[in-house]
Parts: sequence; structure tokens; C-alpha cells
Amino acid sequence: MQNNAEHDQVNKLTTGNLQAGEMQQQVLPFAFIRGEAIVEKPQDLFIPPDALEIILESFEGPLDLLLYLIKKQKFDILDLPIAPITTQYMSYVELMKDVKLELAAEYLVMAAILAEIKSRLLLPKQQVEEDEEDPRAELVRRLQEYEVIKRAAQNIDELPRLERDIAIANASFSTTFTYKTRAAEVELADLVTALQAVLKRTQAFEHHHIAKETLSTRQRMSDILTKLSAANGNHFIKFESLFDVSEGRHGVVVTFLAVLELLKEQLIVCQQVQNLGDIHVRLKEAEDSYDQH
Amino acid sequence: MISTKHLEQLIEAAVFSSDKPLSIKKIKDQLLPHYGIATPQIKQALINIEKHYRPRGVNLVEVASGFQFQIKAEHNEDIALLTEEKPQKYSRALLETLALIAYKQPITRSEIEDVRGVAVSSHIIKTLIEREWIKILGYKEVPGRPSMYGTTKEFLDYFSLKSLDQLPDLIPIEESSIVNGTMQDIIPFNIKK
Amino acid sequence: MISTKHLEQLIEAAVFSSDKPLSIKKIKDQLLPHYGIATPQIKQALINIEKHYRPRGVNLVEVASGFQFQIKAEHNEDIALLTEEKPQKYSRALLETLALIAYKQPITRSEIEDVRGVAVSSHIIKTLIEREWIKILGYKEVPGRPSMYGTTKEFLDYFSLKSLDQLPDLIPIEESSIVNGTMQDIIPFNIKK
Repeated sequence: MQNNAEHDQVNKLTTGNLQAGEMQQQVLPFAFIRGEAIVEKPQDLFIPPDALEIILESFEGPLDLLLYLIKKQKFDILDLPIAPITTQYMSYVELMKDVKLELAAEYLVMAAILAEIKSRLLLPKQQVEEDEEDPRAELVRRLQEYEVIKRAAQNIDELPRLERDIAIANASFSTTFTYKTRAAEVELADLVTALQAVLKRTQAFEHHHIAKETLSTRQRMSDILTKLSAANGNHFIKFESLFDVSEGRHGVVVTFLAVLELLKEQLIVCQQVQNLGDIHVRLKEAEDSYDQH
Repeated sequence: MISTKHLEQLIEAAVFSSDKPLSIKKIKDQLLPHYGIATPQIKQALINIEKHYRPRGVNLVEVASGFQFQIKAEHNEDIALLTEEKPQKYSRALLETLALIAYKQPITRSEIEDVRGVAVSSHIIKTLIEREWIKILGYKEVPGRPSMYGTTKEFLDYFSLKSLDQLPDLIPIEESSIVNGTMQDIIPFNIKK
Repeated sequence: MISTKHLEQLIEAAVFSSDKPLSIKKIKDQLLPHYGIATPQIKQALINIEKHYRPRGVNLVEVASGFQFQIKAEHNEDIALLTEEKPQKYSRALLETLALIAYKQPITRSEIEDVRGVAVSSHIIKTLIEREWIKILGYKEVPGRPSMYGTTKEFLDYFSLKSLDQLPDLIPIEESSIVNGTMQDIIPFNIKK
């Protein structure tokens, strides 16, 4: 009866109403890693709600969740015990609701299917027509078909593939050979059309983000980054040297906005060693972020 | 005329220079149109080249759309140190969709959804089409005329496969990991592979 | 330790896999940091590889920034036939990626993906970098430190622009003639060429 402890856990999970406040004591009997590996957690381990969300999110849908439950309880799928499966399934769906996970309608459809099968199984035997199929058959067929594909997907993921496992060996023409592959030509209008197509599709941007003013700030941001990376990696350069007075007031403002934006995005570091001393600027390095912790 | 040695050199150089796998047809029609070389000679040259490179750091490999030189697998880990770009990871949803299209093609989106039990996002289909791993094979003669998808040669090339036959076998349904086999005769199964 | 043969294989594979010439320093520091190989050994390996390839279709050549495999000069003309095709066209995916980089730089790959709703393939980024239209401006301080891309001087030159300011303004989405059905702003921006 090695499953007793697990069953207890599951029972707790299914009978206990999982309000956020009780989460502290509530123990989840499993963890789900990379969609596959199932690791038993120590009983007293508290799983914070956002981790729980990740666990629940790792199910690819109702079939995946059902498969997990069946495996977890070592149920024989051919003798699918619909009652406990349904109860457990519903407890997970409740959990998903509790953590306000956007619950796909498919999960509720499956709940209805399970409930229907359960009710049909409860009917006295003689009332069921003789040639009627076991009401679980269709569900079992779907579960098995899904499992086959789930495994096939894992196999495909393990195949050696370009970029990750296979590198191509190439040789180039000698530099003295003038032949050059003709690269494709692009018209400026193509570029605009392309961007408008994206924007139309997504409508993700407000148009003012792409207004001219922002654009020149963005260009200035690029210029400053280029300047700083040309300044030998992590060397500082003088703040003033970023400005070009000949550009007039407008240019100075744009540069200043660009510096502020870069600081906000944590791409550069400004330093003033003494009060009223020179301000220096450099690219932010990887180590900088470690220092902060 | 062209000597066997010269022919091998030329084909070898051509395969190395091409960024896509090079087919025998392309070698014959585009590389050697002036030499009048027959296909068997090209094949023999490729065999010789393949043999020559076996003990070297790169190997001649045939994939779906032709021949290419690949870095010997055992060096991959070391070579990866030279590149910064991290390879992309693909979600389970995308891989399951791809698996269904690869194994059950031609297949429509709603057929994919039936098996997976969840909606397939347009994002996934778009990504697969843009990667040129899948394409529309035609339209199903049912209401709405939905697109039927199948995999491409580029898909096979990407996974270094010559044909769909080389995909790993699907597990037989009886080997489903969740079956204990105690009550096998309860439900009549007839599930097509 | 590593055998002479294995060392040669590895260096050969590395030079073949790199898109840029590979320097001895990079071989030593980035490819072989764990093997403790001295520079003279690397040089000897390169000499041996060079010798081996002399009678082959590609040769190991030292250029200013390191070593690379080049097609033997006598095959250049034949192989050029292979690449001489109709001028290619760039995919919509590439153009959209380029447009986003131009208008929204500095921008990371995942930000591009967020807007386009589709994964951006490494191939597209590589093509744009090879074309010298985009470059890496720096690395964003978020987990993974992704590259931030921006356009280059060459990009401006190609499109005959003096600065990014000269990129055409975009029509606001809601004013688009398609959305509100008026035709007055059918050509809403001036394209300078």
C-alpha cells in the first residue's frame, strides 16, 4: 500500500477547499518539470501560488491533465475508475480557477464529459442496452491517441537538429574572386508596407510611439550605444562628449532624452566621482548587475 | 572532358559553397552542364567524397533535398563554444502540433485540435509555416474548406532526415504506459496507428 | 588530453563551421580552453590541415583575421553558376523584422517576436547581419542578456537616407484608409529615395 500517503494527499487536495489563506498548510503532492519529470516534493514544502501556476500551466490541456492523473495514481486505463478521476480532475480545475489561471473552455468541456460518463455508469446494468459500448471507450481512445502524439513530439524534440545539434560546414569564395551572389533588392516603400502590415495585424503600438520625435530619440540612443561600445568596452567617456552643440537646443534635448532613456533601460551607467565633478558614462556590463545584489 | 579527380574536387567545392543541401540534379544541370557527366558518375564521386571524409572533422551527409557537409557530431559541444547565439527552444504545444502534422498529414487544424483536446493557436501554425517546416497541401472538401497541412523538405533537412520513413516510430497503442493490462477485454479497441 | 588527430579534426571542424575567419587566439581561448594546448601545437595542426587539403576542392587559407576554407580558385567560375539564379526576393518575415528594427531600435529578438506574434528565425537575423543592415548595439540587462539590434550606416546608405529621421512617417493605424474607408490619404507619406 505504498500509495496510501499519496492517496491521503490527494484526498486532502480533493476534499479541502483550497482558499488562498489555506495555501500555507496545503501540500501539493507533486511537481511537474519540463512537462515530464515528476518529482515528489517533501511533505512540508510550501508551494507559492505563482509556482503552482507554473505547475498547472505546464499541462497542455485536459487530456494531458487526465493522463497525468491516471499515471500518478497508477490507474489502469482499461478499467478507468471514472469516479475518483473525475473528483481529482475537478479539484485541479478548481485550483486553476483559484489562482485565476485563464481557464480554457476545453477543461470545462472535459469536466462535462467526465460527469456524463459517470452518470451513465451509475445506471443499473439491465437498463443499458446490450450492444452499447462502454461509455469510457471514447475517452480512453482519445487519451491513448493523445499519448501517442505526446510521445512522438518528445521523440521529435530529441532528434538531432540544425542550430542545436548539427552544424553545417561551409567554405567561401576566395576574397580575390569578384563574383558576389546577388543579394535581393528592397525598396524603402517595401519596408514601410511591411511595418504597417505588422502594426495593422497586432495593433500593439500606439501610433505616437513611432512619431518622428521618438524616432530621433531612438536613433540617438543607438548612436550613443555605438559611441560607447567603440570606446573600448567598459571605458568611461565624458558625458559632455555625447553632446554636439552645433545641433542646437533641439539636438541637445534629444541627446539628453536618449541618455535618460538608456539609463532607465539600464543599458548605460553614469558616474560622478566628486560633487560638481565631471559626469562619465559607460556601457553597463554584466558584472554591474551582480554587484547590485 | 574532366578527370575523376577534377570532378570530385568540383563537386566537393560546390557542396561546401552551398548554404542549402545540394541535389544530384542540381549538380548535373547547373554545376556540370558543359561537361556532359552522367548521374552514375556523380553518384560515384559523392561516394568517394563521403569515404574520404569519414575520418575527418566534417562528414558528407545526405538529407531530404540533397547533400551537405556537417560537422562530426562529437565535436558539436566544443564548436558550440565559438558561437554566441543560443538555439531556439520549441514549446510542447508547437512540437505536438508538428508531430501530428508529420505523422498524420494531410491534416486540418480542427483534426489537430481533436487529438490534442485544445485549440491550436495561430501563432504556432504561423511559426511553423514561416520556418518552412509545414505547408498547405490543399483544402479539405468539407464545409469551410479548411487547409490541410503537411511537412516540407526543409522540415526533413532541418532534422537531417532523408524521408518521413526515418521519423521515429510511433509507440503502438498497446504499449501505452498507462495500461496495466489486467482487464484488456473490457473495451474493444480498434485504434488506427 | 587530446590526440594530434583529434586536435586536427576539431580545428578543421571549427574553421568549417565558423562564418568568419578563425584566429589562432580564438582557437586557443574559446575552442580549446579545457585542453591546455600550446600555440605551436595549434600552428602545427593548421599546417597539417593545410597540406591535407592542397589536392582537394577547398583549401585552408590564412587571411588577415585568421583561417578559413576557400573554394579552390580554379573552380570559382563553375561554382558561380550554381548561385547565379534569378535575384532573390526577401520574405515578408525578413522585411517585417528589418522594419521593426529600423523603427524601434534598439530592440531585442523577443521584442520583435512579441510584436509580430511569430518566432523570428536565426536565419533572418543572420541574413540581415551579413547584409550589414543591422548590428548588435549591446545587450539588454534582463535574464539571458539578449542582443539588442539596430540599423547600420550601410542600411542608411542603401536606402539613400541621411539619418533615421528620414524614414517615412507611418500613418496612424486608426487613420488608415482601410480602417475608415476614406481614400483621401491613400498616399499618406512621402517616400524619399
